[in-house]
Amino acid sequence: MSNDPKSIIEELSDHYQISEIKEQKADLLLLKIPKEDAVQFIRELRDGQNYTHLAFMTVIDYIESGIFTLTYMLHNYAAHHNIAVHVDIDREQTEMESIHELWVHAATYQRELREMYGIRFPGSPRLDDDFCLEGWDEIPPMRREFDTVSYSRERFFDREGRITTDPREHMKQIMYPIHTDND
Amino acid sequence: MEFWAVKIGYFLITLGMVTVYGLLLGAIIARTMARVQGRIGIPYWQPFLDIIKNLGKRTAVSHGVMFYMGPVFRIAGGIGTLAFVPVIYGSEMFSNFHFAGDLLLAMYFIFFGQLGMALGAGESGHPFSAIGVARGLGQMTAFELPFVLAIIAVVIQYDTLSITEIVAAQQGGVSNWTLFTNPLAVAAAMLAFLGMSGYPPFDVFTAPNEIPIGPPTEYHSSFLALMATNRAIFASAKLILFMDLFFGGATGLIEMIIKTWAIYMVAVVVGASFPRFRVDQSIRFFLRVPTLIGIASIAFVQIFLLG
Amino acid sequence: MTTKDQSLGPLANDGLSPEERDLFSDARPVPYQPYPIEVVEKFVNWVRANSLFMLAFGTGCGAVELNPLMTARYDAYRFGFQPRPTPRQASVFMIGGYASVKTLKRIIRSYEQMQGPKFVVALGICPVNGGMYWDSYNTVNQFDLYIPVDLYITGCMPRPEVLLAGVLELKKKIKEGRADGHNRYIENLDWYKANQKRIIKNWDMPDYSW
Amino acid sequence: MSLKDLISPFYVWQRAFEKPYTQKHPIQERPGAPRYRGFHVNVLEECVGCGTCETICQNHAIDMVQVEGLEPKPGDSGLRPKFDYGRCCWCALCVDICTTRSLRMSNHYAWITEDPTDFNFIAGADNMSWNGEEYGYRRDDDYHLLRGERVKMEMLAPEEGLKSFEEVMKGYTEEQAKDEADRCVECGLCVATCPAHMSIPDYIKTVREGDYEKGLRILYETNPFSSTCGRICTHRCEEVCPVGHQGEPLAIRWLKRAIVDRVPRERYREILGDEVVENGKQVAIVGAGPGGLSAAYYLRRQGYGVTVFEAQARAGGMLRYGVPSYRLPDNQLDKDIEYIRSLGVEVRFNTCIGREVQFAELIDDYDAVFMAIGLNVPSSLRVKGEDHPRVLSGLQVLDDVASDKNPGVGKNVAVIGGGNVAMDAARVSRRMGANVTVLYRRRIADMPADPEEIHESQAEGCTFVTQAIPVEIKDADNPDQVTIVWGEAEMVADEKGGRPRPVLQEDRMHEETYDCIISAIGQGGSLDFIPGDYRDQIEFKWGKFVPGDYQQTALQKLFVGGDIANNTADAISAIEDGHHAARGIHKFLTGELVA
Amino acid sequence: MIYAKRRKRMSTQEHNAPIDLESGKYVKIWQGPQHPGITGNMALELVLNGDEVVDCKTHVGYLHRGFEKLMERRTFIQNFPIVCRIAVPEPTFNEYLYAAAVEELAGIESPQRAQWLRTLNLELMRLASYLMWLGGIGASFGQATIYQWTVTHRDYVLDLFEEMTGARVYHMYIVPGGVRAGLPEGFEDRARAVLDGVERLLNEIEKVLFKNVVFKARAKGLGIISKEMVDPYGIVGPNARAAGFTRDLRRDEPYLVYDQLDFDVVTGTESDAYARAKVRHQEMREGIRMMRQILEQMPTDGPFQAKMPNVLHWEVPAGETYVKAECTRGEYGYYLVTDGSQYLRRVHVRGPSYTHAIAVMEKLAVGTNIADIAGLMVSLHTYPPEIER
Repeated sequence: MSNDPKSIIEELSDHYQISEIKEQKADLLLLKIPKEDAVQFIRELRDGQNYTHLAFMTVIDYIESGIFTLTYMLHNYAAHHNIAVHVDIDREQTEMESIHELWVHAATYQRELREMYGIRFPGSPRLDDDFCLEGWDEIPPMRREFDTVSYSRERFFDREGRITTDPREHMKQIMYPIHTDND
Repeated sequence: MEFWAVKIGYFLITLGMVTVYGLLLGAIIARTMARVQGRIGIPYWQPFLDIIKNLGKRTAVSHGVMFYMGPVFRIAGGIGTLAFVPVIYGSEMFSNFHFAGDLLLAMYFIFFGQLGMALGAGESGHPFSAIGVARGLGQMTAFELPFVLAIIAVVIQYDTLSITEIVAAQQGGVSNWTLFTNPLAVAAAMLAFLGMSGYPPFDVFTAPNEIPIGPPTEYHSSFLALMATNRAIFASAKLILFMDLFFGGATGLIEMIIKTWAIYMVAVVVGASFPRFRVDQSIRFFLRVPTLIGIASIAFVQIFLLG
Repeated sequence: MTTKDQSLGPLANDGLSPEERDLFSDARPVPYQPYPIEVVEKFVNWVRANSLFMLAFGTGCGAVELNPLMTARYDAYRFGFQPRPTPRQASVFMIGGYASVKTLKRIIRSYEQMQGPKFVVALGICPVNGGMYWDSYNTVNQFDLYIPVDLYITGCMPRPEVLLAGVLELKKKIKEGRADGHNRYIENLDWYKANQKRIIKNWDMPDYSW
Repeated sequence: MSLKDLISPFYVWQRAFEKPYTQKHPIQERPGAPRYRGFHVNVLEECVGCGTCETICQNHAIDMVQVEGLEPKPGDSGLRPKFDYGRCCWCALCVDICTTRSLRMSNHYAWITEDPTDFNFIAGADNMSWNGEEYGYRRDDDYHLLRGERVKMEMLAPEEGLKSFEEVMKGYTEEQAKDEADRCVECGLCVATCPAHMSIPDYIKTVREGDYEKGLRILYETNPFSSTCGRICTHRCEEVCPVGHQGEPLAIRWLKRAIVDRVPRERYREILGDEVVENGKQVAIVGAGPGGLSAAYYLRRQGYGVTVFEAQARAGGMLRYGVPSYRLPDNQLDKDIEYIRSLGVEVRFNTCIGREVQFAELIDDYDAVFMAIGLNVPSSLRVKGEDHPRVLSGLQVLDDVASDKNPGVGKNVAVIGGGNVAMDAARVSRRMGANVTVLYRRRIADMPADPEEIHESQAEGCTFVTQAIPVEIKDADNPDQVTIVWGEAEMVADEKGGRPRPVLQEDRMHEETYDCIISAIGQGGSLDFIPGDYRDQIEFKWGKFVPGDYQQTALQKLFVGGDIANNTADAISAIEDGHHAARGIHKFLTGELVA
Repeated sequence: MIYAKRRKRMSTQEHNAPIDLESGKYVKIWQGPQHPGITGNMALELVLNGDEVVDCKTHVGYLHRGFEKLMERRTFIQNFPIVCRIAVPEPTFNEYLYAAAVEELAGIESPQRAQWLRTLNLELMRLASYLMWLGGIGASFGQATIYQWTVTHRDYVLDLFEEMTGARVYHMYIVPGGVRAGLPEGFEDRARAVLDGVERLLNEIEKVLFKNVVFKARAKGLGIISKEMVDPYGIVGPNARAAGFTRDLRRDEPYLVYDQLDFDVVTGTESDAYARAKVRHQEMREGIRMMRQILEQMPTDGPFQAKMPNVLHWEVPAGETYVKAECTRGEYGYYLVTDGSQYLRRVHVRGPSYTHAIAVMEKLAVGTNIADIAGLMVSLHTYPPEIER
């Protein structure tokens, strides 16, 4: 078995539908895999190709196209190489197969993603326990439609008594007030 | 009656003196420890201020009568211990209520305080208090064994249960001290003393990093002040007892101060150098070497001194 | 802050289940009354100022500079300032910067368990006006809405030197008898509770943690 | 368990016999390091209140507030940063980005208070203990968040330029324009200084974004001569650009050009969306220069019928006849003018007021009159013999060149003056193959001409003789030549604090002979056509109109603008006058403006 | 030997049996968040059977500030001051990784000198962080003396930071594009003096802590991470090295100037708390060695900042990358996704504590004596703020 990441991917391409392969740098390869095959593919990478370390898993919110892109960052200690496996899931039907059986700490990541994005990973231990938040009942905060500034202003209030002036407007008002009324 | 009135008056003077001395000694030791840690440490009057401050705090919550009784038992234990230990040999004023069997009573009071405390702390309902109590009692039982063995050795050696008589027997030169006449008993007792004084490696029952502060977790304001006062009295009483039993007692105030300080320093020197044992480790420790030394000391007394 | 009209009835404890309610006291705390003799009160205040027990609770990043403060180089022990592991025995609460909502809940409980007179020192910018996390959904912006603060020390982080200066300043304030945050809290308890309950979503604790 | 493990820990006690680590008085003994990022200080005099610090602050810790005693002035908003120490994280990005480097940090760090609202202060203005502290964080000289160097524009090599009247500055490529626009800090200080108050930061932003259509719309809000101004504007905005405090200011003028260059004339109407809905009122405009036409544009947009009277055969006024085509190619000027005319503005060429049309007729026939007749009478040198036939006026030379006539300057030319007209005359003469000497009373730094113009003139081989005061002009031996006598001058400081004055040194006189002398020391206007009865109603000063608000004169129907009514005498001021007069006329005719 | 026996001891709890808290057999206690024996602000929910822990749950989130959310709404330069707050005792790695990731996506290369300065900064940070930790491990086992010493020496290192960067804790020195300033005059000498002091301290600690019978009794055999556990639990850094894995990003995938420095990767075999402490202790010596080399070889002039676009409206081209570095706890990484706007699309901060403090801690705590929990926690070296961010 070759250690060259490219040939590994070529080899796996026979069985999996790998798309959007991009070599970001010598030690990082990005690729995308359909949702159904993802866990099997990751298992294959772990068991077959020595990508034994899960650096992290996270999600990217593409609100415009209505998808969440899950990223699994796998590492091969022998080849010193990372593969980022992307999986697109529907932003409305947020459910994904759990990988806590492959890596124990994945359960924690899944817990976090459940809380921060509302993605469900059926079977993942303690999935519904609070992670960082306590009794959160709004939109999951990391989703892009959640506006943290207005939330903060509404609940925690800025201290009063601050006022700022825009230099341009200020100069306009004092230096050329009658030139301001445009046609 | 007049005799007792005078005695009680003398005892109160002794008590006050010992309290002040105990608190000062606490500060001195804290500063010594601080010195090892490369810093200056608390001011000498800090323990006094802490006590006044705590007395000036408000009490807010009730855990029941037993909870309040804890520190009272505790200070009763401290005062009781002191009451039967002659502080300065040959001084009417500082001899307290010594009588023929005072050693037994002193020993009893050492236990009494701890048990009372355990009772009160257990009442607070705080799990860390309970854990602390369990550890404290466990360890106490363990270090009492070599301690008692050492006491027995001494009692056999001097054939008396009166502390004053034990001190008297050690007069007449350094070589008469139990330290030199029965070094094994002293070794066992000093090892027990390490456990008794609550410095590492035997401070697992307060262990601020594991169970916040152990039994006194819930104690606050005046109860805490009482406990701090007791710590001063009890520590001094213990030191004086050790001084009397093993280091020839004291015939003057200066001698008392120097000797007790030196005994205390043994615990401090060890304490600054080691981390703490877990409670199972410390129990195991006391039940091995110190106990063996204690048994050996009795044998030593039997064979070499009396035999 | 205005004094809210004080209904001296028992606390509701309505966040608790009925069974649990019996376990917790519903009595209201009462403000600290100074000693009737002025000299005594002054003396006790002086003693209080020189015997400050800090609660060892690193609530935020500000706590990292408490380590140097309590160790050899700065040695705050010299000034009668020492850490205490349990709130029962502590008299000073150093709020280490930002307070997340989850921590705020614990801060409230710890603070209420401290026995008065007690003092709160807020470190850093975040308790003042939100600081770096002014737009975060999980940190409070104005800490004094929830717990009365006696002293603010600005900086991010405030250095140990300025923490020490803050301790000295606090001592001054206590000596002058002006550090009355604990009384403000009790006198305006309903107002503070309303503020606290507005942001703490699962209020499952007694209204006052005795 | 070895014995060693039992003994070795007692080594801790060694420390007990050493000096403790503790510092006796840490508060006093430990000031912040020289580079410490402590509390802010600001040098109020250096700060220009651009607000860039506020922009970059991710914590919203900075407010720009008014400070007592500081009024806005060109290049200084009069605002100063106020810090909220309930927000600041001492990252010093504000110090790094500060355009003037006036904002710094001291090494003080202690501020304790009981009142959380205390932590607000205006650095430098409020009396803080750390003001004037010597140490503290400063931006390192080798560390920049803003680029000081301007993107260089490609230009015709001087030797090439001399061969023709081809445009010298080539304009930015798209890439370069974006790069240059990227330097903008969007403070908007320039807007107040720009006579037309163009939305400079906004259109620079469109360059950055590559949205030139939006850029054009922004330009036309205030300036219908964008193509022209993008080339020859006096760009006073650049003088006040805060970025210029530590390097070169933004090339605002070139960026304006970058927008216009990328939009074809044909698409203007569509992009600008100018729809004319006639409102039936008629306005007469005298002079088809930048002032007149810009008024025409804005009036026309509002539906006024506009008639422009122009004495010359072509529109553009001074832009056409006073600016040589290597600076402003005709087709670029035409681009602007054609668009205005395409909206239905009628221009009557070769129609001079007082000759073909009488002033009173205009006042009577039209609802309002805007007069922007410009300055076309050269100022006198006021030396003996200045009416010598070989003394030409700079304007005349430029006019001739623009009209494809040969001004006949000869091979050896002296240009007197230091303004843009003088530079243009000199460079035009160079293109005619002459050797040019520029004589100027003061120093180069005092020249009113644009620095670029001076620089390019020098590059093209014009010789500059400064501190030279003409004394007399007399006949030379050759009748086709002329001799000038000039004396060296010393600069003497003015007691009243004005700019230094040149004083003639009688003992150092020179005499030179040239083929011709071009006098270009300024122009005046001619107002002879205004009949006396009107004349009495209108206010004049030094041969110019003195307009009131909205460029209106005491003769309510008459609005004036351009060089004849302002003291700056440049295109952009004329454009603003026209725009402003258009506003005024609109208000006047809708009855909003009550005199 | 006390500790030898401990290892053989089996847990009395059968792990499969559900824990019935009502049975009276168990006590549930909370260690934290207000607890002196916890690192930072987090909590352990422990179920005890006597002195033995039968169940452990880590509770985090007390320091959650939503960094990733906040970073999504700040511009690229505005993020630079905020990232360092993610790991309080060790902010520099955040600064470096953020800068490196942005530079990679924006196609900027920081100058050589900046790279040396960054390396120096990171290594100083590692030293300061380890010093704090070393004190922590001492204190958690009851040896408060060590803690006092090391925190003081850490303060001397912070003095160096103050001189070099202008701040003690949050340095904000490594900016995208380079660093903010060169070294102040005379810095090298002062740095060497501090390093000498720390080296002396390390020798003292060697005698006092590592050759200490009680410490050995406590730490040996505590929290053994088996070799098989390392990958499924994602264990990295010194915790993995103590288990015998020679994994160190500085050597395996050299970044900055690590390929020009001579250092050894320290490993252990026992994989218990003692071995982990030993590995870190040894790594500090390696760090000091490295810093001496850096001070020797570092270029003293030249630019330290690359040419940058105007940061006020800096748009980084769309892309994504993952940049990592070896921090004191292992692989620290920044995963950045940009979409060509002035803002980040997504950032994920991968901190090694994430798994160490939760999955690993929950596993190792079971069967441990309650008294050892604090020591175990410290021995894993975790920082809560990087877990919850």
